[in-house]
Amino acid sequence: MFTTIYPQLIGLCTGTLLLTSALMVWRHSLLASIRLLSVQGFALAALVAVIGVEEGEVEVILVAVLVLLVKGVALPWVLARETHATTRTDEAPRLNPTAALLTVALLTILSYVVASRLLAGIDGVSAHAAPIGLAMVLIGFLLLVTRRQAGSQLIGFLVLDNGIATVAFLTSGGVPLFLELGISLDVLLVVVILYVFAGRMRSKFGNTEIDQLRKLHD
Amino acid sequence: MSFALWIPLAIPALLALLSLLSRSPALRRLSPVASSVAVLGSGLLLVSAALADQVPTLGGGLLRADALSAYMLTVVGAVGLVSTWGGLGHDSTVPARFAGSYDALISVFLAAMSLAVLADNIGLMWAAVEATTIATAFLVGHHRTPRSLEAAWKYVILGSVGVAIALLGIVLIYAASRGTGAATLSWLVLSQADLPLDPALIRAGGALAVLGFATKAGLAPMHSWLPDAHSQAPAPVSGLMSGVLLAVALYAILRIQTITDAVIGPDFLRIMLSVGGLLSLFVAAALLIRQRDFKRMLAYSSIEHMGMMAVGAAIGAAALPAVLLYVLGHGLTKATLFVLSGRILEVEGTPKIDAVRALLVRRPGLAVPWLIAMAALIGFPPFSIFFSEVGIIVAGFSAGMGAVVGIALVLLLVIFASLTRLTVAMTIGAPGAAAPAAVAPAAVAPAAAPTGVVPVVDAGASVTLADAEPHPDVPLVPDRSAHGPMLPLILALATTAVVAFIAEPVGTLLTRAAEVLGGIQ
Amino acid sequence: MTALEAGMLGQTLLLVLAVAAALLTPTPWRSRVSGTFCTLLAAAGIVTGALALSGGTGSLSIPTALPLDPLVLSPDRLGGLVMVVVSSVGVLASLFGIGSARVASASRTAWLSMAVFLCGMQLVPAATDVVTFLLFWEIMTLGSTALLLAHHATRGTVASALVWYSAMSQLSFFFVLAGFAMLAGQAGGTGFADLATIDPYSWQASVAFLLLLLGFGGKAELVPLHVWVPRVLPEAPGHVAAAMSGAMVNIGVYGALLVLVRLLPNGPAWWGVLIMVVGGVSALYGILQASVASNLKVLLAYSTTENMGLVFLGLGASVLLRADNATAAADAALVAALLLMLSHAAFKSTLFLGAGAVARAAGEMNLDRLGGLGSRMPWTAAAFGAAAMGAAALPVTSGFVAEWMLLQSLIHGSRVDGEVVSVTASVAMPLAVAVIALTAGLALLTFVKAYGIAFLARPRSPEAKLAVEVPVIMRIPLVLGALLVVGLGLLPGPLAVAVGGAVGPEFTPDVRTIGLAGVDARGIDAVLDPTTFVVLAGLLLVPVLIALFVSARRHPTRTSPLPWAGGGSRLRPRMQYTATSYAEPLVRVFDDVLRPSRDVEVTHVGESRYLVERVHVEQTVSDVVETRLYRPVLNLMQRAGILARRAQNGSIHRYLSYSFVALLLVLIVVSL
Amino acid sequence: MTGAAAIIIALVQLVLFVLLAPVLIGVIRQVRARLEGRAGSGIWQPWLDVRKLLSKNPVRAADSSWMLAAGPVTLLVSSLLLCALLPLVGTLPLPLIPSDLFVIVSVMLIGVVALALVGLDAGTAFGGMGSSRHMTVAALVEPTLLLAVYALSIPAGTSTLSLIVETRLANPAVIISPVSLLAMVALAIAIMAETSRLPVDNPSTHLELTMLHEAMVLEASGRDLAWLELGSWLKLAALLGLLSNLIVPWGIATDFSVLGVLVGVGTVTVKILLLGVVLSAGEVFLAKARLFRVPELLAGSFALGLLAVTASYLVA
Repeated sequence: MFTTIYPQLIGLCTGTLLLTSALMVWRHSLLASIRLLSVQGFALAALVAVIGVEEGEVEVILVAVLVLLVKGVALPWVLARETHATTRTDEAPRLNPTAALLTVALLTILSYVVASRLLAGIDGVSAHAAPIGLAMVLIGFLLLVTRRQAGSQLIGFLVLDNGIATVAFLTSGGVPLFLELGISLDVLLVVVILYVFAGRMRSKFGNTEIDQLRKLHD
Repeated sequence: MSFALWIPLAIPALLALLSLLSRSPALRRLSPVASSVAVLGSGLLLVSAALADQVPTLGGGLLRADALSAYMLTVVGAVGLVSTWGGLGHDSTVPARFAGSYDALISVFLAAMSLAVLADNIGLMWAAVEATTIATAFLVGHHRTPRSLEAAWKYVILGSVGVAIALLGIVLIYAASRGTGAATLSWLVLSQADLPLDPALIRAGGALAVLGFATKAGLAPMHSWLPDAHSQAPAPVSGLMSGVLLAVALYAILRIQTITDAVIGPDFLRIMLSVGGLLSLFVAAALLIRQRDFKRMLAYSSIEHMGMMAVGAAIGAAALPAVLLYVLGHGLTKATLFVLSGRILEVEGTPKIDAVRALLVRRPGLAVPWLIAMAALIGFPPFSIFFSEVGIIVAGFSAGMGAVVGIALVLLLVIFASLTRLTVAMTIGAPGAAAPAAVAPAAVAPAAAPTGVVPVVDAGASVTLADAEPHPDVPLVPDRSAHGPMLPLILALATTAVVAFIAEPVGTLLTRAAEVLGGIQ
Repeated sequence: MTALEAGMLGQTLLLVLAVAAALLTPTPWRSRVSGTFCTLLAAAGIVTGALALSGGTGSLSIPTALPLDPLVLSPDRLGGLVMVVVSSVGVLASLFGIGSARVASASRTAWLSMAVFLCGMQLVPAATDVVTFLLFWEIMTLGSTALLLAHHATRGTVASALVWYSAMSQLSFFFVLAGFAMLAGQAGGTGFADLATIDPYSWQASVAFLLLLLGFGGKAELVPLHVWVPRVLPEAPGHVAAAMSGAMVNIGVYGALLVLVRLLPNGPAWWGVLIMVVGGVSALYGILQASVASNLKVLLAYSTTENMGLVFLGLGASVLLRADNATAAADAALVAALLLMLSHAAFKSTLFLGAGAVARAAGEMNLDRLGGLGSRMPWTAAAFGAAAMGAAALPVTSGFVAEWMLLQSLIHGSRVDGEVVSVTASVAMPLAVAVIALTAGLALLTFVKAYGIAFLARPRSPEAKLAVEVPVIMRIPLVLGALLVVGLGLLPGPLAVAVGGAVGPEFTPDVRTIGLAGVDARGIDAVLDPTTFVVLAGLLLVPVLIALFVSARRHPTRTSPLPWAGGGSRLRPRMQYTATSYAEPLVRVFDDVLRPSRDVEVTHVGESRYLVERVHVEQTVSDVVETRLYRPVLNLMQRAGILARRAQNGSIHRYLSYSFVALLLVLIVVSL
Repeated sequence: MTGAAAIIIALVQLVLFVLLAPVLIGVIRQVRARLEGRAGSGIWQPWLDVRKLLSKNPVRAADSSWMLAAGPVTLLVSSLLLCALLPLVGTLPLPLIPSDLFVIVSVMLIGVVALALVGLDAGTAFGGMGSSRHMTVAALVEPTLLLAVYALSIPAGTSTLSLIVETRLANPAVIISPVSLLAMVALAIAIMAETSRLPVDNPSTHLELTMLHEAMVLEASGRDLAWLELGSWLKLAALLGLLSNLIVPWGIATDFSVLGVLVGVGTVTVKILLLGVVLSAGEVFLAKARLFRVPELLAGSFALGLLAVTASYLVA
């Protein structure tokens, strides 16, 4: 019974992941992006859970819970706290929305092309969905390159990270648990550090515009 | 011997805790030195084990010290010792509230690097490398100035993103290993030649992992964080980052390279590493020509040397011992230079090359070791970088990569000339021509730095300090103080000077370490 | 342990002692103690070299941590010869340094680097493999750089000389490194024995040859890699300049010999043509610049370029003739090149030491401000004069014999048994003879100018007027050098035999001693015995002297403070010809090559346009190679350097895009 | 045996040329004077000048050095060496020091250098000027000189001048070959320049700004001047002797016999004097070239020499 709806579930989850990523590129409001990130976290957790059920591994289910807690709840919450403290949260990205969305489309196509070559050797439904993960990585990178607010860059980084996690789960059912823990911890710490730095930035400059960080150059 | 695997992880961690909790500044400040000693000691222990053909493992093979790991651990310890010990004279301007965390983070940083080189699991290795980013983020931002904040932000963003790409690569390698039936990230297993790994996945995974780790290794075009971070971090941290953190990332690349070479042959990564290496050399050359800041100068020199090592890695087996010796030589030399640069920055109050002049006359205590270390850095014998470069270049021609090595030589020449020009600008000259140290950095526009007019005295005629115009702000009495402990610097330079001539055991160790990577059949 | 091994060990030991002496001796004693050790170090080099030259064997191996082929020091005959030459100059320079080093040149660094420099130079010719060669080569470079650094430490104005020197040295080093690496890659080993197995007609050998020619030519100060010379040597004290210009250049020649005699003998003819072109251009350009130089040390520095050009011309002729099967002439040309190298080492070091003595006595290197030193510094004048004769290749100095031999080999080269060997040779040889002849003519002018303006006539400045002879310890090397110049010229036979033996076993020039110590190059029918020549001149002198004495007894010489003097009465020293005016006709003749810039400034008296108060004429001859070849490249690089800053403009978005593009590229590449 | 014979011939040459050189100058001056419509001072005047100078007290400047005394002697000895070494009366080469082309040129250059240094040592503007111009010309003449004789040496296969003359004697066709003609013209121009004749230098002028040779000897007096003059004359005579023997080799002694030597002495005297007359006559119709046109002349002769050498390789 589960096996029949498994592909649909995977498709649903990955679809949500890609949609949220694309929406993040489209939306300029930081708060909206954080909400989308939270949704993405839930979708990722759901994806992991689906894979876990399919493979029947308890360990993977545990990982799903972990992902839910970290990516769906903790990180968006931290970010939202930081964002609420600011008065102005809207983003004036370096790329206009139309161009950005077009780029997203291009990147998605590219990741499909690339993945079709790379994953030729791996069978299964999940592997077919893997391009979504790659696309998320690239979209995250695009967010990093185009966004001017510290918070938005953080979100970009998290999308990128989610993308990698997606690829990991879809291609290999995730990495070993202890490693997943380590990776999650690392990501969490990076976000915390960036959060602290964003705080320092605000206290020094009064805002979190990345563009003002241009004192160091040759 | 397995206990020696614990030491470099546990002792620094304990010492980190201790320095967070301790109220004694002396104890706190000595703790990073003690951590380095612990790492160095266990490194030497493991080296002796490796020479006795033992391969200690721990945690079910999660940690494993083959000759290469032991060697790298020793390098981490040695460079750590030079940086931390040499940095003892470094006066922290940060409130005491943060001083404990500074010393604790250095210990954590050392532990993370030790973990990275000891891990047999490439996933764990990745986590450890990422942990170094986390540990050093606050160290880079330690000065809490807007500039150091900027450097730290760039460092964390660019570094994490880069390492994330490496994770993607590792994930793909892991996926490939699933195809063989037993999913594993153990390097030992993956690097077995007869493993039926999926070539496409390994190719992509290897490429992405190398690209990711290249970020931490400071290879162009992923190097952008490096000059900022190295120039803003406190000198000992810069020394550690430049001396070993880059090398640890290179180590990761070498490990990945072994895996991919076994599956898809050496050509793919050879091209990638050659391009990266040459690009790094090019970036370093282009940006050193008109460099204005001596810490950034050192940072770009690190990019250059990493580029050269990457070229060596691209050449493969024949060049590996030279690359490994390079790691040690560059690490020790660069740590020495960063420690010295910290002292110069402290006493001169400016990182601008134009503002620091006639150092040899005014401050021989700093200028003489600086000049010796620069000579080592630009590859003069008897210092080991000379042998490494010669070894890489000779191996390059033997491997049929004459064109790559030839381009590298052209770029090296530009770098050499630029470094010499900048060093001469800093050290040579009459004291009267120097800008007073009291001038605020911002006030010294590069073009406005007074060059002064020194009476031209012909060769053979006496030149004394009295010949130069006295300057009210500059004491004519030369400052012979080294402004900090001298012994670690002397030891570091002496080591790089003699290490290339020690066939036994260094030569054997290098050969063994290269054999681990499939070098020297 | 053989004597040779002991000699090499002795050199290393003496190096350690010299370094220790430099570091530990207190200032007042430092020059004496360190200088003595340096002299001993160089003397050990002479002994070792002589042992190797006379066929001694022995080897020292250097341990290394890298899995390279063994690093072995074991000089062969050729290496021994070069070692003797280099060390002899080292002895002269060190002795001179004991007396002349003051303040900056007597600092710890200076003496320490001197010892390192000497030891590096002396052991380069002992290397038997690529890495050892490069190792000592770089030690030599490091030593010389540090030596200059020690002298320039307090003088910001000459910092650029240091940068030029180290950059150009490194350029040479990289060329040599690339060339050797190319050969090693082809041969599969780094030992010279391995390298010698390569076919000189393979393209790899040719590429390596070009690289090595550039590298060694750079060390030998050949055009266009000579640009550091006129900047560096004038700023260096006499003994350092002597060691660099008298000894270090020989290492460049040794490198070329190593390639052309040991590693890739019997190379293609075009190698020879190329070397001849480089050598000929260097010789002409060097001597032209020297002839118009007003600074004595600049003049000597450019003259080195000239002499090395001639050496390479000889080497090139040897390669070309050998390729054309004119073996006897080829051998003679090789011997001539080596003789030129020997004689150059002798006279150039003496000249630079003489210049050092002048600098010390008069504090002045500008010939336009010297004059009349001959009567004030008779020893220096005599030694400088003898060496200048050598540099001008006048009989019976060593320079003459060498140039004679070279010309002989060239004019006999293009025909073997009445048949023209090749069209190339029959065009190249006359041109080479013409180049040598013009060079010799200009050298004559140059050294007449150098000696005549500096030592003859009347002082042109108060400093020159107050000059006094240098102390005995500095006179000794001067006189020794002068004796060498003349002595080597009187003994060409044994010298040619020794040199001919040194290039064996690859080549066996048929030269032998004839008469007292004359040379007989049988293959080319050339005979010369300078001793007989001197005897004949002496015999001819007898009647002249008798007439002279008879006349002198009857009509003694009168001296007058105001001789005829062109009929004038206000004969001031300033009215004499200066070095600049001496070279003026030549500058006009070679206007197109030298491109001098003249600046004439006329100050009029009051309002009058016709009455002139003073005329200031300034003429500068810049190095055309530098302004036309290096400046544009350097300017381009500077501009590129400024442009490159934009790549690192501080924007994290730009940095992220670099990574992003790299990632995309890698993704695209892996999926291809 | 040949050694002793060669020494005897060398001695004969020496004595002959010491006697002949002043006469040659006298003849040249006399011919010129007559051609210019003057009476002239007679062909023995140079001899009388030398005798006069030797019996005067030389005056030297207080600042001058030993060079002022040694230079003239050196010039004289170098010219004497030329007379001894060149194939003038006979072609027997001296043992161990054959009349090698390069040795001859070097010997000549010693004299050139001595003269230039004497000019400088005077410490006057004129001396320096003459010295400078003299050396510039010498530097430019040397390649021509070497190339010309090099071209002549090719048919003989040796650079020994005696053997070259012998070859020309044995094979007169060589003399009128185009190569030889080119080389002879080049050689003649070089010798004119080397011996300070027109059009390079006007030997009879004392107009300051055009002087070469005379400017250098201005400060010399008494026997110093005598040596200088005699040395220069000897050089001219020897080089004219060489030139004449190259053009018309007949009469020169190729082996030792009293008759042969006597014939050699006679023919070389006649040849030189004839050449002197031709030279003198030519000079009457020549104007001195501007100093800065001289290099063009020398470049021309250099080109001729080069042409001669390459032609002799490629044509022959």
